[in-house]
Amino acid sequence: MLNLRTIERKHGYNFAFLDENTKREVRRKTLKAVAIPGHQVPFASPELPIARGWGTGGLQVTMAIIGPDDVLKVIDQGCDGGVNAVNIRKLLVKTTGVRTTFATGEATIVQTRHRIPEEKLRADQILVLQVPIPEPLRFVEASMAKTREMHAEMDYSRMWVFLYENIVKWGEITIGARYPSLVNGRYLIDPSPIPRWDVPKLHMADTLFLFGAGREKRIYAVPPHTSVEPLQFDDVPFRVEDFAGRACLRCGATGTFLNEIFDGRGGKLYVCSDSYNCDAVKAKREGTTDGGGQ
Amino acid sequence: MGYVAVSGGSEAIAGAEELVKFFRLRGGSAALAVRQIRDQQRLAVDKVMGEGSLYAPTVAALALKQAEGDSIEASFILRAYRATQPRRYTSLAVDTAAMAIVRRISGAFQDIPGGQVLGPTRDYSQRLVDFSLLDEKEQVIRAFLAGAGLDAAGRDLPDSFPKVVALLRAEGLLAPPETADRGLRDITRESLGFPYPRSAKLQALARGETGAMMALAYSSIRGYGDIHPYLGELRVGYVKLYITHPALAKPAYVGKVLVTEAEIIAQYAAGEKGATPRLSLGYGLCFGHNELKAISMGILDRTTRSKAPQKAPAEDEEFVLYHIDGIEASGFVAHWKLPHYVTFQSTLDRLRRSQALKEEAPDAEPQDD
Amino acid sequence: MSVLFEAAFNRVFDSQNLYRRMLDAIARPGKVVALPCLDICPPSGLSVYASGLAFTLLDGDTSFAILPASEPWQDYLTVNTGARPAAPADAEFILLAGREYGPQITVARRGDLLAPERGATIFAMVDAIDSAAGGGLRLTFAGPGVDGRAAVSVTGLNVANLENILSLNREYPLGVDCFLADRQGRLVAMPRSTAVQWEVVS
Amino acid sequence: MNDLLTVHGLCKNFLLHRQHDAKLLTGCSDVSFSLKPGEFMGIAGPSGAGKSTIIKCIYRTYLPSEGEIFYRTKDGREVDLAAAPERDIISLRRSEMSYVSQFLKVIPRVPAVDILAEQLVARGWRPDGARERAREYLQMMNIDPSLWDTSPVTFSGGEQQRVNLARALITQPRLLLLDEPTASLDAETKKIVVQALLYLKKQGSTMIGVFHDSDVMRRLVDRVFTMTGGRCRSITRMQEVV
Amino acid sequence: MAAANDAFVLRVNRLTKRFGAGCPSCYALTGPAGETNICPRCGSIVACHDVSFDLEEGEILGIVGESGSGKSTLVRCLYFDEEVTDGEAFLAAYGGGRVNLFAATAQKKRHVRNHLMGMVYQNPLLGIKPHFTAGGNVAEKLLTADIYNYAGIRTRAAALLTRTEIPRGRMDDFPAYFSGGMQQRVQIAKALANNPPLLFLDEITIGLDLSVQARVLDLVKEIQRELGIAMLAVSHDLGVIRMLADRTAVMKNGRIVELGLTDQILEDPQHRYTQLLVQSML
Repeated sequence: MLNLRTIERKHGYNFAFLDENTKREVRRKTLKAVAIPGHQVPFASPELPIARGWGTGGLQVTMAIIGPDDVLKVIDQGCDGGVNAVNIRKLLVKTTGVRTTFATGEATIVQTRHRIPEEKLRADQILVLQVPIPEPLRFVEASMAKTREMHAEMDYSRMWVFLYENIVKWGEITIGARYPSLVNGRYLIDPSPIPRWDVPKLHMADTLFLFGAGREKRIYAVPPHTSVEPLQFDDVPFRVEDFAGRACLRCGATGTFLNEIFDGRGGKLYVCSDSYNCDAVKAKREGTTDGGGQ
Repeated sequence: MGYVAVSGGSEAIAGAEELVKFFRLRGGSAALAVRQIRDQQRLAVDKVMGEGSLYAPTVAALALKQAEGDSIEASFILRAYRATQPRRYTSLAVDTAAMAIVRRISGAFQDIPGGQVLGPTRDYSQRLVDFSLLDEKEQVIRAFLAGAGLDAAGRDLPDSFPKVVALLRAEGLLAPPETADRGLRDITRESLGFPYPRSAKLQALARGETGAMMALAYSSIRGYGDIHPYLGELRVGYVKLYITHPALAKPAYVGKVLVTEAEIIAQYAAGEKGATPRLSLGYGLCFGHNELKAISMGILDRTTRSKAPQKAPAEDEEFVLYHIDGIEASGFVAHWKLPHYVTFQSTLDRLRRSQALKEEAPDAEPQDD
Repeated sequence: MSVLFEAAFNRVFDSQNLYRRMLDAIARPGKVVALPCLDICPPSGLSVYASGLAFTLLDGDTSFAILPASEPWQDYLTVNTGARPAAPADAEFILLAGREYGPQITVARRGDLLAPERGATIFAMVDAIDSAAGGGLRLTFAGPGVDGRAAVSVTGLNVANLENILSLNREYPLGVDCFLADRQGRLVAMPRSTAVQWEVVS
Repeated sequence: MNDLLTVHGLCKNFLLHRQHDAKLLTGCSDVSFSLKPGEFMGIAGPSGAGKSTIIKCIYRTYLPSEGEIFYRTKDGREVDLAAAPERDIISLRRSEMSYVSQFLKVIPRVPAVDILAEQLVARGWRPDGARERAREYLQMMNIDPSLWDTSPVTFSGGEQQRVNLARALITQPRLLLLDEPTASLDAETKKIVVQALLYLKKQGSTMIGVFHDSDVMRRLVDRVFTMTGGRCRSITRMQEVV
Repeated sequence: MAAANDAFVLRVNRLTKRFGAGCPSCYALTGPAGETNICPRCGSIVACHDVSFDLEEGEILGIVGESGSGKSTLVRCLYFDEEVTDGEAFLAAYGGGRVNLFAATAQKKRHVRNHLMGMVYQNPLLGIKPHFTAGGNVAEKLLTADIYNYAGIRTRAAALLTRTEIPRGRMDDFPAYFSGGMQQRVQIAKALANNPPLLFLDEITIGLDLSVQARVLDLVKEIQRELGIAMLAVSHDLGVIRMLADRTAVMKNGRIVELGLTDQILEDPQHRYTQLLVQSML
């Protein structure tokens, strides 16, 4: 139902780009995703003016939930200034006019690719993750029809054997990001390709996490206060990335996820992946005020 | 260190957009008129309409101009535009037997009732570079248009041609059309599981990328699969579109569109045990004049109904439908251009640990009994 | 038949506002969420807030049923959402007058293991919802979205209806997801993932 | 009643289904006898007289058509072998009743020592002890030690038959049914077999045997049951036969 | 028919499996009497009908019959690979033997299958995954039975593979490169991994060399003796049944026509069809 009253004449599109029918479809499916934590709900994913695989799923979810009073933060790889983050932010601002921020604490909606901010998120915030491959079982089974059956029967043994054989071959589970995790003791999810570092942040959080995969047409969710357990053996525990003994070159922080950069002289530098957090820590250390707003 | 810059993304993007424009125009020639593209690059326009899944020749031509001739990019622009358009009506099923024929051939029979109509085709022309096109004089064009070749364009063709497949059906050689699934599912409005309903499968194929579909169809007819097709009939022409008039509740004519239709006759239908052996039909229909796509679609429609226990790629419906969409495929292939340093960091962390473990104990076998 | 088309309901912004509150509610079962005031006039007996929930999620691609059946309510929702009326066993959405015993709720869609999301969504109209202890039904929730336990008091919900809904949810992940909306605009969600204990408080 | 086994009115008919009709064959009819604990009875008669039929009916390889076969178990119960549930038969076969024919039926490739040992393992023995006892029996049966760890399928007929007997004897059955166990054995082997059976008899086992060889029979049995055409003709003390 | 016995491991009552819509005459018009399992009226296939039996601890029950007799369908129904049309099955180890397995939900059936049953298919590749290592295959069965200790899984997999004569050095190789007999032994090791009280064997020696057949059969007997696992062994080969089974049921056109001691079935077959079967064997 196109409502002519709500079209922004300037660009000819509805509020938040999607037409209301499409939004309702995404909304209905998102509610089901929250009601069945970790279950991938198929939805009719519309085309967007952003390429499939470049964050369309996250955008569709954000467009379906966002309102004029929201404060939006968009990050890619933890960084507010990354080209893809900028592009997505521009599209959302153009079609909604909402206020945006770099400051994690100010945002009501955070759309992100590959990271969860270091700062603990609150109950009044929603984190929307862009998901390229929603299917954790893709490691062991390519067909979506078959993986759907495996989820139906909670048949995750092949994933487990994959991990077992990883250890046999490499002495360690080799999955870096998108570590398969069991939600609410029932559904295995791909927590989008966040690093292992961020997986514990999903567990029993205060925040609602929504996952959108546009190209693969799936939405799933981790509600607040919901268990998210990375698959692990009793005697080979899940481990996050090891940054022991390293600190951020810019802000000096330890205990954050670091990017490794070749310095061009054969050495390596380490910089925080979460750019806002890095700025905030640096500002605090230097005694200047935090310049979060945009 | 491009990605590390915390802000500046905006400027970089704006600069990149500027450069795109510059590269398009820097040659100094006159800007292309959209009408020129629509008229003279008609096959490119048709391809973009088909893959972009919207019959809008002018917008498609504009998209081609904007995309500098990159047909996947242009299809993407058209598809994204389509996604914002309201859907007010659903057309009634078109009757391709009543198609206003531009071209019509059959590979299965030497002659067919109504005759073979060659129409505009390069099939039998040598692919030599035509240097005369380097400089086409306007008066020559005008003289050509005023003179020969025009009267042949369908003036004395009948209004409708009998369908080859109808003849085969009448003789009982071809399986009757499936009646089980007559519902119309809109794959852009509804998420479906496999196997797809037929209408949804045909929609997905009709939106598919020509090259991808051709490759899969080729793999099947070359030997990865057990379909041995014949081209029952290929038609290019205009079909009339009707909708149900909302007030009068009867069909109302809304316009005509150019389509290409291919009917692929394949070996015996995998029917019930004991049923009469019959040929089966694969169906292809796409916007505009795109013969490769229509034929590929017809072949894939048939291959994906294969009941073979060991399925070749082109016979696996999920495999075919998930991989022929040009917009989805190009998006994901291209997304590797996006920064992935966080996940790569995570991968490196695992790799280093595995290397360290190997160094500590090269032949370690965790827990032997 | 003349049914009012609610022109004052803003299909873009009112829907978005209502939706975010529904999302908040279902993400936190047991949390009492306040719904915004709506400028609509549903037919007698049909609550403004339950209608708002329906306006937010229903459209021509969906189907709904009303329990117990009510023609004026059905016409009102059809005209304002475009959704198709359907039998309770087929409907994606069920509007339940919580006080009235609606035994047909037992046939509601629960989805199947391949597609549990096909389970119905129920909008239950109740008289009052309160996070503080009060009369009526005392519901205690646990499970995803709930930090430990959460309790709400509900009046105007027939115990048999509650039992039937809980019985639909006996075999997770199959089941229905329920929104309870009272006459003052308070909303509580009870998705299938929630473990519910209840007692009648006099 | 102190009898270990009482056969009463045993009949066995075979109904052979053919293309359009069925043919009734008589195996034995109206057979009655009884056996005291420790007794060894031979069954004599021309070939085709139904000697094996009786033994197979007792073992329930044949389903008796009429009559009763009362057997008193170790724990004093009386079981009608003609009618007992199959599970009871299986359990008796495992614990106290054995049958030896002239054919050795074993899974190929299983070594002789294991074929014997598994009988004991099935009765709850530990594998080590069972193999030790198996070797003793192979020794007693005069099987060359170099053969113990190979499969009897490759053995000569005489060796196979000795393994076959050893397999039955090692369990020290209370009731042993012998169906021509010495057929086609050479004199030397027969002697070994006879000694082994006498040894078992001394241990208190009760036995019924069909022997085509009257010399062997004479050295073993206490009584002879003579059959012609499926019917009992006489029961005689062995001494009288001699 | 076996007498009622309360010490059963598995009890099957009146199992029926029909493929097709069915009609009121399906059961009357099919079966050994009509020599068909296809209903002449509606074309439905009555794969199994009115099949009942008990299986005791440590017992091997043979099911013999030609192809199309319904014996494999029976096993597939009991392992939940197929949905039954009618009938009940009880497992002593599940719900005290009082809960009809067929009425359980898909999730419960899966649990029963993972924790209380093992299956060895005729085609080893149905039971094992050639792209998992031999050890990984055994691990899979342990993992589905909720055993999540890596070292423990390793140890148990090594022990089971040794038990089934897979050399220790091949534990981390892919069965895709193993011989048929070796694949079959990996499958048996996998089926045994969770110590199931009940094991199904579906034509496990078909397509194997005679000498390999013998090893597999011996392995099965040994496992039965040592672990006391009850087994249901389906085969069209009377020789295999003779070696393995204590009791044997003969199936024809979806019905059990005769059930008795294996040697009695072989030497004194009662039913016309069994006589034919035995004659054609000898």
